[in-house]
Formats: sequence, C-alpha cells, structure tokens
Amino acid sequence: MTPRWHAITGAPSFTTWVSVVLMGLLFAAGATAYTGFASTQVVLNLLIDNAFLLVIAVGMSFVILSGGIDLSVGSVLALTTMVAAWLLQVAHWPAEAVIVLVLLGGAAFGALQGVVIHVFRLQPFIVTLAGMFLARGLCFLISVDSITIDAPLFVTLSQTQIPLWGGAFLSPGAVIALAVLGVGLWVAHATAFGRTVYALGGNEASALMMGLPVGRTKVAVYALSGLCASLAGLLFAFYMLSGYGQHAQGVELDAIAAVVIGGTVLTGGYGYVAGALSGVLVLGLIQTLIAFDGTLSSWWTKIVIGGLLFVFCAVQRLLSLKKAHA
Amino acid sequence: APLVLGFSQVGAESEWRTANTASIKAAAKEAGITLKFADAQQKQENQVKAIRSFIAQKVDVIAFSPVVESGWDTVLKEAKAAGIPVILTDRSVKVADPSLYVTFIGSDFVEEGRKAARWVLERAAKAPNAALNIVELQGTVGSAPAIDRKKGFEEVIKANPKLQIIRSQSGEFTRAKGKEVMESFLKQRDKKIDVLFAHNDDMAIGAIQAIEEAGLKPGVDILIVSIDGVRGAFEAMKAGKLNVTVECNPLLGPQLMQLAKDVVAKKPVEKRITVNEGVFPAEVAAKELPNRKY
Amino acid sequence: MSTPPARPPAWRHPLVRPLAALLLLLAFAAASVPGFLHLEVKDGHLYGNLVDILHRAAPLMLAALGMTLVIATRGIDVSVGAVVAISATVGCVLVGSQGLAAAVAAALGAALLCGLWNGLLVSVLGLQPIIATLILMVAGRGLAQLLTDGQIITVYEPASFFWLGGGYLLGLPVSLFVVAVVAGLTALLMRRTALGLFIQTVGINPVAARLAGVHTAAIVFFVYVYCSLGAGLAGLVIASNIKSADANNAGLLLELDAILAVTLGGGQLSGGKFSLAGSLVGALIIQTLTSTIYALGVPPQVTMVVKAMVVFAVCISQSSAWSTWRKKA
Amino acid sequence: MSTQPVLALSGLHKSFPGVKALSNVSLRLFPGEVHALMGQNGAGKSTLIKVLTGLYQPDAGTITLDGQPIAPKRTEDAQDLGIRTVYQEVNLCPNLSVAENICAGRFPRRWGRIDWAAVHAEARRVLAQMDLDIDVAAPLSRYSLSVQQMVAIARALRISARVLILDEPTSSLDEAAVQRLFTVLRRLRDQGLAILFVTHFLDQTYALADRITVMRNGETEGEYLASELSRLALVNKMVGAAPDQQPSRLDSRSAGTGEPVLRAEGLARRGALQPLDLELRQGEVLGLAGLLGSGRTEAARLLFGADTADAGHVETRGRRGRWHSPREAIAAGIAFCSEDRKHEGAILDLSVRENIVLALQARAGLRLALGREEQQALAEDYIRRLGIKTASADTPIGQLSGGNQQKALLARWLATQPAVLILDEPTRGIDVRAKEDLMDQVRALAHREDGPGMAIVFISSELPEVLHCSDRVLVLRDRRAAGVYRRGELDERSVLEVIAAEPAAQAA
Ligand SMILES: Nc1ncnc2c1ncn2[C@@H]1O[C@H](COP(=O)(O)OP(=O)(O)OP(=O)(O)O)[C@@H](O)[C@H]1O
Ligand SMILES: Nc1ncnc2c1ncn2[C@@H]1O[C@H](COP(=O)(O)OP(=O)(O)OP(=O)(O)O)[C@@H](O)[C@H]1O
Ligand SMILES: [Mg+2]
Ligand SMILES: [Mg+2]
Repeated sequence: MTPRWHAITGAPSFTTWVSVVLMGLLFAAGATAYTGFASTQVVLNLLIDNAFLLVIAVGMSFVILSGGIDLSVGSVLALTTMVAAWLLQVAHWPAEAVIVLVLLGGAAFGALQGVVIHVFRLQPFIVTLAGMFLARGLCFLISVDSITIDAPLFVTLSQTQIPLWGGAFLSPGAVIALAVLGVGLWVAHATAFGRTVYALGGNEASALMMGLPVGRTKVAVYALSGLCASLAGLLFAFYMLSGYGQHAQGVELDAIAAVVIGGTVLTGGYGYVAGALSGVLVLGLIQTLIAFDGTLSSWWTKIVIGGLLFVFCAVQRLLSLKKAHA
Repeated sequence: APLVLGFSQVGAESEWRTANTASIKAAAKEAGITLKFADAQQKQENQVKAIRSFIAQKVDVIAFSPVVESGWDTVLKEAKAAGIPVILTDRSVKVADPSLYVTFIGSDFVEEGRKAARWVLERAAKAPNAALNIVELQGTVGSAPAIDRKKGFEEVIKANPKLQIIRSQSGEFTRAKGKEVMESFLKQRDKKIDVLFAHNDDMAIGAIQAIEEAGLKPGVDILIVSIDGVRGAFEAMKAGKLNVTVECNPLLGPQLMQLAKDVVAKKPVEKRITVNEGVFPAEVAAKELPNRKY
Repeated sequence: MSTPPARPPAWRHPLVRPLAALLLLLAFAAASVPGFLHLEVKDGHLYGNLVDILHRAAPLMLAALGMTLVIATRGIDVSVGAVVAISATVGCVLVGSQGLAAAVAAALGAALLCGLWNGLLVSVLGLQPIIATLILMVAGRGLAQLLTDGQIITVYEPASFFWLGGGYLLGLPVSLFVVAVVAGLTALLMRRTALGLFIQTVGINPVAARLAGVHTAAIVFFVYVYCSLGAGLAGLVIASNIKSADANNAGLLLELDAILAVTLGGGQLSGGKFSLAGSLVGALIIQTLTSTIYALGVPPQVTMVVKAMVVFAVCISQSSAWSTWRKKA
Repeated sequence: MSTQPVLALSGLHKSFPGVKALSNVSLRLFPGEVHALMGQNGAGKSTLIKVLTGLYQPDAGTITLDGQPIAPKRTEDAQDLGIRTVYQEVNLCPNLSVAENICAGRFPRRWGRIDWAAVHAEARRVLAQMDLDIDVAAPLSRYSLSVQQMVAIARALRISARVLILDEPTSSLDEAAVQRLFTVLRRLRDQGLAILFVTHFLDQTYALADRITVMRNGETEGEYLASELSRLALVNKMVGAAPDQQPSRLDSRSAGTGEPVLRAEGLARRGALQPLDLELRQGEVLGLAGLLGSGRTEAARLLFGADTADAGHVETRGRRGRWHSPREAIAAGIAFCSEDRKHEGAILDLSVRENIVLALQARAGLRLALGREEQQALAEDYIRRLGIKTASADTPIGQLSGGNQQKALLARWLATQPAVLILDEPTRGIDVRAKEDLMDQVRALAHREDGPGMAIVFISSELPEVLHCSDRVLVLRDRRAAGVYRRGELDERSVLEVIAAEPAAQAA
C-alpha cells in the first residue's frame, strides 16, 4: 500500500471517516432500491427526526470521552417534556421562563449525579441507572397521562419550516441541534475543559497527579450531559408538542450506540465529538431504509436493525484492524 | 396503479397487537392494496419518522395506531400539506384541528373499562349484602389503555359503595408480572380478595396460575374479569378459571381497507367508526372458542 | 512498619455491606407489613413472601452469576434479556412435540450459540462489548418472535416441564436448587481451577495478562458463553413458571437488573475482583425491594421513584467514601 | 544558600492499613539547593512526596512553605503554591499528544480558545532544553517509556516554580539524557529553585546534590551535606548496618559454552527493528546495549512474541518459526520481564502471591499448577530470596513501593524456571543493595555450579551494569545490530564509541 494510504488509515479520525463512507454506501443502496429515497428532504428528515438524539449524543460523547456513562438521559428528556408541559399547561408559566427553568433543571440533575459519582466514588453506570429510574418516576408523579402543549412559542417552533432550496426544509430543532454540535466540537477541541475531559478518559489517576481539576470536570461533564438531555427534551417537546412520561424509552442506548459507532471508545479518552453526528445519521438511515422498504414485520424489523448494525460495526472494525497491521 | 397505504403500527408488544397486524396485512392483500408497513417498536418518535417517510414516498393514504394520543399536530400538518389523507386506528389523537385526520376507527378503552365494571356490578347485585374486595392488575404505567380502562372501571363501580379496590399494582401487561404481583396480593392476609380486574387477558392468565398455586380456585373463590378477548382467555373460561373477558377487537383490517378506498375516492366517511365488540362471559366461551382467530 | 500481616477483621469482609443492606430491607418490610416474614407449610411445601422472593429472584440470580464474570473481564452483556427470550421460546416451541429433554437441550443450545456469537464479536473481532452485545439485544428478540410468529406460546404438556420453574423439592422451589447447583459449580470452577485468577487478570490488565501468557481471547470467549448459558437457563425457568413463552416480554430489561445486582454485590464495572456470593445477594436485594413495594401497596406510578431512592441509598452506604465522610462529619 | 527553608516538614506521620509508611519524618528544603532524598525500596520516599503534594493526607505533622503552614488537599493546591512534581511512575495521559501532556492545566490561549500553535511551540521549546526533538503532536503512547519520562519532566519544568520535586526521574534515561537533565537542573538551582530529587544512583546523587536526607523504614535517618558524607557512609545509613565490604563476586568461569537455546535469524519488524541475527547459548548472559530508541526493547519483544515479526524466524530447541503470541514463546521456555511494570507487568489489584504464580499458572493452563499452600510457600520463598518488602504475600501488589513491585515481577518469571530469560531494564527503580543482589542472581542463574544454567538477555540503560553482567554484549544502533563483543573486549568508553559511531562509519 502506498504511504499516502498509510497516512489516511493511520489518522486518529480514521474510524469516524469509515462511518461516513459506509453511510454514503448505505444511502446509495437505499436510493437505488426505493423510489423517492434519493431526495433532499429524506436526508434533511434524518436531521429533523433525530435532532433530539443528536443533542443527547453530543452530551453523551463528553461523558463517554471522560470514561463514564450516562444512562439517565432518556428519562431526563422525558422529565423535561413533562415538567415543561405541566408548567405551560397547568401552571400557565410564560414559555421563555419554562425553557430557562427546565434547562437549568436538567443541568442540575446531571450535576447532582456527577457529585454523587465523584464524592462517593460510585460507578457512573449505577448512579445514572438510579437517576434513570428517578427521572422516569418523577414524570409519573406529575401525571401518568400525556399532556398536550399548545403554548404559542412551542407551536411556532414546532411548525416553522426553514425553507432551503427546491422546496426542501429544515426544522428549527434541527438547526439548534447542529448548533449544539458546533459548540460541542469547539468545547471539546479548543477549551481546557474539553482537553481535561480527554485526559480524564485517558487515565484518571494520572490526570489527578497532573494537577488537573478532576472533580470539577467530572461534575461538569454530567451537568453538561444533563443540560443536553433537557435541551433534547425541549426539542422533543417542539417536535411532539406534548409531555409524556413514556417519551424516549431506551434513547440512552441509541445515544451510546451512536457515539460508539461514530468512533468513540467506550472506555474513554479516544474519539471525536463529531462522530456523534455520523453515528446518529447511521441509526436514522437504518430506520429510514426499513420504513421505505415497508414489508418487514415487527420481528424482521428488529433482526434487520441488528444485522445492519453488525455489518456496520464489523466492517468498521475490520478496516481498522487492517490499519493496525499495516 | 394499486392504491398505496402507509401503515405505522405501534409494535408487537402483545398477542392482540400481533393479531391486529396480521388482520391488516391479510386485508390489504385481499383488497389489492400495496401496504407499506412500519413497526415503531413502541416509540412515538419512530411513528413520526415513519409518517414522514410515508410523506416522502408519496403514498396515497396514511393510517396509524398512535402510541399515545398527544403530540401529532406537526407531522399531521405536513401530511395535510402534502395532500395525503390520514386514518387513525385503534386509538384516537388529541389535535387542535380535527381536520388533520379523516376518520378514526377503533375501540374505546374507557368503554371497555366500563363494561368490565358493569359485569362486576351485576354480580354484586346478586349478593347485595356482602362487600366485594377488588384487586386490580394495571397495565404499563402511563400507557393509554391502562389509564383509560382504569378510568372507565372506577367511574362505574363508584355506583356501589360496597365495591372497593383494595389493591392496585402494575403488571405491565405481561403474564410473568401479572403472576408475580398476584402472588404478592395473595400473601397479604388482612383482607379477603373477591374479585380480580386485570387490564388485559395475559395478566389474568398469569394471575390464575398464582391463584391456583395458592390453593384457591380461580373463577370461583376469586372472580376474574379481564379485557381483550384473546384465545387464551377463552380457553381459561372454558376451564372455568376466568369469568368474563371484554372484547377489544383487533380485526380491523377489512374495515380499514374499505375506508382507505373510500377516502381516496373522496367518498364521505364518518369521523368516528366503532368496531363491534362484545362481552364474553364464561358461559358462552365453549361455543365461541372455535370462532376465535387470535 | 512491618506490622504482622493482619487479616482484615470480619466486619471488613466485602460481603458484609450488601448483606446488611438486605437484612435492613427485610427488617423494614417486616416492620411495615404485618406478616411479611410469615412462613407456613401448604401442600407440602413452604409458602410465604420469603419463599416468593427466593423463587422470583432465581432467574435474576442465574443471569447475575454470568454477568459477574463478564463484568470481571471489564466487559458487559446487554443481550441477556434477548437470550432469555430466545431460550424460552425455543424451549416452549419444542417441548410439546419433541419432549422435555430435547427441548431443554435445544433451548440451552440456542443460548450457547448466542454466547458464541457474542464471544466471537468481542474476543475475535474485538468490538466493544456494549455494542457487540447490543446487536444481539436488538436482533435476538426479533429472532425469538420470528420463531413464534409474534404469538405467546402456551405450553399445556408435558407437566414435567413445569417442574423446573414451578415444582418443589424438599419443600423449596426447584428453581432455587438450580441456582444453588449453578452457583456451586461456578464457585468450584473458580476455586479449583485457575479460571478465577485468569478472569481477574484479564479484567485488571489485559496487556500484562497477555504478556504473562494468559490466553486472554479464550477467557473472554468463555465468559460470554457462560453468561448466555446462564441466561438460557433463566429463560427456561421463567417459561416453565408461567407455562408459556412471551418473546416480546420475557426477560425484558433483565440485563439492567443483572448489572445492578452485580454492583450492589460489590462488583466493579471496571473489571477485576468479583464476588459470586455478592452478586447473589445483590439479586436478592433487588427482588426483596420489588416484593416489599408490592406488599406495601406503593402506587405503581411512585414505584420507580422509590426504587431509585433505595438504589441510591444502598450504593452510597456501601461506598468507602461514605464511611470516611461520616467520620469527619 | 539562605538560612530560611522554603519548604519544611516536621513530625509527619502516615499509615496505610497494616503499614506505617511514614513516622515522624522531617525534611528541610532550601532555595537554590538540590536535595537528594535517599533510602532503600519501601523506605517511604514516594509516600513522603505524595503527602507533600496533596495526593495523600498526612495523619499528623506540619508542612510549611516560607514559614506559613500549608495543607494541600489536592495536587492542584500544591501546584498553585508553586510546587511542581514528577512522580515516580510516569503519570501522563497516553491518549493526549505530547504537547498537551506538557501544557495541560495551563494552556496558552488566544481569544478564549486554546492556541494550538503556541501549545506546540511551547512544548518544543521545553523539550529542546533536554535535546529532545520529537513530533509533539503525536499521541504520547507512540513513544517509549524513556521519552515519556522526559515529557513528564518537561511538564514540570515548563512553569517556573518555587519547589521542584523529582521522584526517580532518571530511572529510564540513558547517560546522555541524564547529563542534559542535570544541566537544566543546575541552571534552575542557580536561579534559586529548591529541588528535591530521589534516585537510587549514588553517582547521580554526588554529581548533583548539595544535601542529602536519608530515610530508613519510614523514618528520617538524618540530613547531611553531600560533601561531608562518603558513599560508604551513605549506603551504611540507608541500609542501617555496616555493608559487607566485599565487592560483588565476579566469577571468571568462561561461559557460553553450552548448547544454543535460542537463535534468531533475520528477525525484523517494520518501523521497529531491522533484520537481526542473534544466538544465545545455555548458561550465558547476553547484554543488549544502546541508546534510547536503539531498538533493544523491540528486539526483546520480538524474541518473546509480544509483537509479531514481519520477517525472519526464531529457533528454539526443536522449534523453528515465528511467534504469534507470547504464549507460544512461554511454552518454548522463554520468559520476558517488561520494562514497563505498571502497564505491562503488575496486575495491581491482585496479591503479590497471585502476581508471582501468574506466569507459571498460565503455562499450566486451567488445571491448578500449585495448590494454595504451595503457592503460598513459593511466594514466600521468593519474597525472602529477593528481599521483597511487603506486609504479606496477600498484600495487593499495587500497595508495594515501586522497586518492590519490580522484584515481585522478576519472581514471576523466575518461578517458571525458563530456559531463556529476557530482562528489560530489571534494575529500574531498585536500590543500590538490591541492584547488586540482582546482578549476582542473574549471573548465578546463568553460571550454575550444578549443571547448565539459564540463558539470559540482559537489557539496561546503565552501561556499567551491562558490562558487569554480560558474557557477550550486543550493541544496537538505529534499530540494527552494530556489533557483538565478548566479555573483556570492550570497556565503557569503547562501547560508547561503538554506540555513537556514525552510520556512515559503519557502512565503510
Ligand atoms: N497506597 C498504599 N497502600 C498501602 N501501602 C502503601 C501504599 N503506598 C505505599 N505503601 C507502603 O508504604 C511503604 C513506603 O512506600 P514508598 O512507595 O514510599 O517507598 P519508596 O521509598 O518510594 O520506595 P521505592 O524506592 O521502591 O520507590 C511501602 O512499604 C509500601 O508498601
Ligand atoms: N531520543 C529520541 N528521540 C526521538 N524519538 C525517540 C527517542 N528515543 C526513543 N524514541 C522513540 O521511542 C520509540 C521506542 O524506542 P525504545 O526507546 O523503546 O527503544 P529501546 O532501545 O528499547 O530504548 P529504551 O529501552 O532505552 O527505552 C522509537 O520508536 C522512537 O521513535
Ligand atoms: Mg518510590
Ligand atoms: Mg527499552
């Protein structure tokens, strides 16, 4: 192989690029197989429908890069929709105040988990698992039923279509999600906080000995993830115009899968926040393919999702193994 | 070209749902309609995604069984803007503008709860002096059938103060959980249990096992009422272990296909179409069992 | 400086805190629910909440044993619930026509295949455990439903099939004996062979383990196969207990409970030291909590909050930081 | 030298469960001096430093900085007070780039974002002080332990401070690198910095230190001016008894007459080692000498199968081929003690006993190689023979001092009684006495009275050690062999000449 090829495969962002290429192939396959697939709007729908997942995945990227995990994100999302809906519809708060409050609340919930993890030296998996039960449970304390939101601001944000070329459009939620991704990239790669997150994931004991602010960073990472989860909750509320305790079941696993598919290593320290986008798009693309196919039963849907996930991860892995041997 | 119907199903979380899917698939084939079927794995966001992809595919009609009632305005507006009519099945939606969907065909969960309660009321009327202690096995917390069936049931039994729900716990619509929770109910010996109300047949079937294992006779020592009317329930009734099941008919397929054709042909359709649903007490079980398709 | 090699005092034993949590929970239940601890003999076997807890915890304990070993190698297996569904359906589909022995063998065989698949992805292909097993978690339930066409398979006979999950032996549920045998064999395997040492070594420092000559790939392979087999057995116990297989719901979220059980028992998700007994106690804590919630009549919408609070409390009380923190305060 | 210490500790106590690591320790550090902290393995030096820098909290005692009492709770606190530290094991993040490791915590910024150009320039500047010219944007894990150690030092040197603490900074550095480091340290001392320096090399102590504090068994034995303490007295005070004067017994029996046990032909791996031929005979010690990055570790790893070779083959008794894993090499009777004990050797949470029996057990497979009692006996035997300082055989190895971990890992491989033993920097971090014992052991293992001994490959950055131990010395340069010399054919100076020869000269 040429040295140029080596330079490419040797680059640390290689796995992320593999995702992008595979995604292109997947899309091409869909475009040839199904009519109407190769349209701009189908691509934009990936962003519109998965905006909330992207925001969660950005937060999750930081947590995973720091060597932790946050299972509570899906429940925090649901709790956010629930609290927002309740405040808007039952307590009649102004929408702006609600938005600020739930964002702060999400960050506080995350920070609290971070404090418990740090102060009591507990495992993130367990603390956030309990956090997941707690947030989900709190939803049902507010109401077991779903609450429809009709606050004008939410409705406008929900139904605005930002026109692009040729009749295609994006939703405000998708734009916000892309902005969050941008901010996430900047924080991860251009701020001391971001680099400390990587250091934590590389070796926590060393980070401590290097005099980096380990405790503060850890708490901040979970707060950030909580903030992203509640922002995702708002996007979800814009998207669905309802608050509901059953919203976004199992989204934490989707987010983790997206982050890992995007090339981030689950044990921390290696990966790119940008990978979250490719991971989310891959998952969305798989779903879109299945919806376009339209012949699969429930069980074949599951099997095909698993199968495509496998093919994707295996190809990615084999290519990077080759790289290791090269 | 054949008519294209995009249908977004909730999932395959129960036998009832599977029967519902099977009925729709079979009816579409029969009616010569091309069915685009998408399974949402019990998630509303997946349903929204599916509906968006139906719009992108420019199907002729969209039908779906909403996971939950609220949260459909935006995507239904997009469908309307694309000129695609929408039919709701199985449960309704709450939208600000009712013109967002053409019609709703399906059951009424609240009514099912009421029917179950009415049967209990009748039973209570036969023994006017005794108080009846009821235990309730709820469905998944927050799910629409669980909320509505509970609501309907409670609404009706209020009429008789001797009827008391002494315990209520979620059995998550499954046999295993239904059995586990019932076991726990039976261990508490402060009050005698007279009636069990289960939000679906599967939980009732699990609970029947628990009652038998506790040395009691289900259907005799404890009266059992449940909802759905799946095959297993009829078998249990035939064996005398279940007293009554309130039907919730999943076989909407043929009706749905006819509606789809009508809607595309711009024929006027009613906004609300109820399906025929009965109440099947144990007495008719043996006769009815061979007719059950699911 | 060279104090004699002090054996840690008995109260420092790692099992003490989980056990204390379990006892505390039981004590609370006994105090707030009259007759919670009541036991009687009915139909020739013991009957009461305590028996129920043990009985209901059996599948979780089986899953937790396997999860313990997986976690000890720094891995995780989120496909446990799917494997439960697969083995339960295979067993129920076959038991009527092929007989008990064949059905059980086929169910465990299916679980074994699942384990081999997971092991292949993690150990040979080198995928990250959570993703590798996520694939089976998603697809496995689909495969199980494919077998049953989405229906619940009810088993009417042979009655011998119901013995595993519903029968009694010496007055106790048979499932408990299954757990005892599996736990005993596992403990023996860990003590009487070097497997335990290798598993810990691989979990703590895989690089050093390889350089010391440990066959790391084989060890990783083994733990996933073992974990799936445990899940398969759990699936049979569950199916036998409710006399049916529900591919969509059997073992749903069992993996999370199993992981929780391992950590409540003192296991570290970062791998290394593990305690089989601790995981069993962890599983019992979870089931006791559930049973207590039922017995107390906590409304279902509050259940999750209560569960979360107890998990928080148990975890915090077990953390070493808590003791130092309390001392200072 | 001023009379007022910058940093002073007194009455410091620190215990771990079952171990009293520090008792009543005191130390004074003056501005403008290099202060050596000396003591045997496990004497408490590293613990003292960790207490001083807030990593551990003392049980009792006071620390004062400029006369003000301080109580650092975290390493950040110590840093803010102007105390910079290089800890014993390399404590950096392998996933970050070299430049980030140097600058993390205090990045140069511009407009609120990290100024990456400045970060890289800064890193290159600090590394240049030590004559190290490497790609600072590459991840740290790309580099060898020695380079990593220099990076750790560079990190500490980057920010000017009041006190600089170095815990065995030279353990993996070669002579030239040590000299460059010393030049830097002397300059800093002359600028008024107080430097605390831990080493096991007496030469380095005398070359650099103005004052020496000796620790023994967790207590301060005393403080001395370097100029007033003879080497013998120093060793004496560290050990606590009159050392046996007799210099280590050098047996002169000619060796290397045994059967060949290991032969490598054309062994190579791209980017790591040029084709290498090598023959090893029963009962001989083959030393590998060379500069940092000359390929010694790579050669050792290929011989052991830790990395797979691209070309060439290895031949052992009855087998010929390439190793695909260390297991194959171990089965063929080869043992390899890695230079990176933290990442490639110790299983930190497991006991000393388990660490010692591990390789033996791995070779035996699942069937228990030894019963519990036998394991215990074996472990205790090696603890005694190698003088491993540990509370018991059941103590987790992570709680041992660095040098004692090294000895326990050596025991792991000795326990397998290999035909070929490859030791990569086995003397790293062990004290003077232990080093001599180890070298005696190495020679004794090879040159046994009662029959054929082991074949040993001995790698050390300490040239005198290599020359002292080896029957033959293979000099490596630029990842290829630069010559093999018999014992006595070379002295330190001539080896250095071979090592330093220009590649052109070699070609000629
Ligand atoms: N975290 C710990 N837990 C328990 N014991 C410890 C711990 N850290 C150090 N010790 C013990 O404290 C004693 C002093 O160790 P220390 O690391 O300070 O020695 P040292 O002088 O630095 O030795 P070396 O020269 O080998 O590095 C040793 O007996 C060691 O076993
Ligand atoms: N002075 C240096 N300048 C640049 N790179 C170096 C230097 N020293 C080592 N390296 C890098 O370290 C890598 C590994 O070499 P390594 O140091 O392990 O070889 P070695 O001969 O075993 O040396 P030692 O055992 O003394 O560390 C090489 O790939 C090389 O790029
Ligand atoms: Mg030390
Ligand atoms: Mg080396």
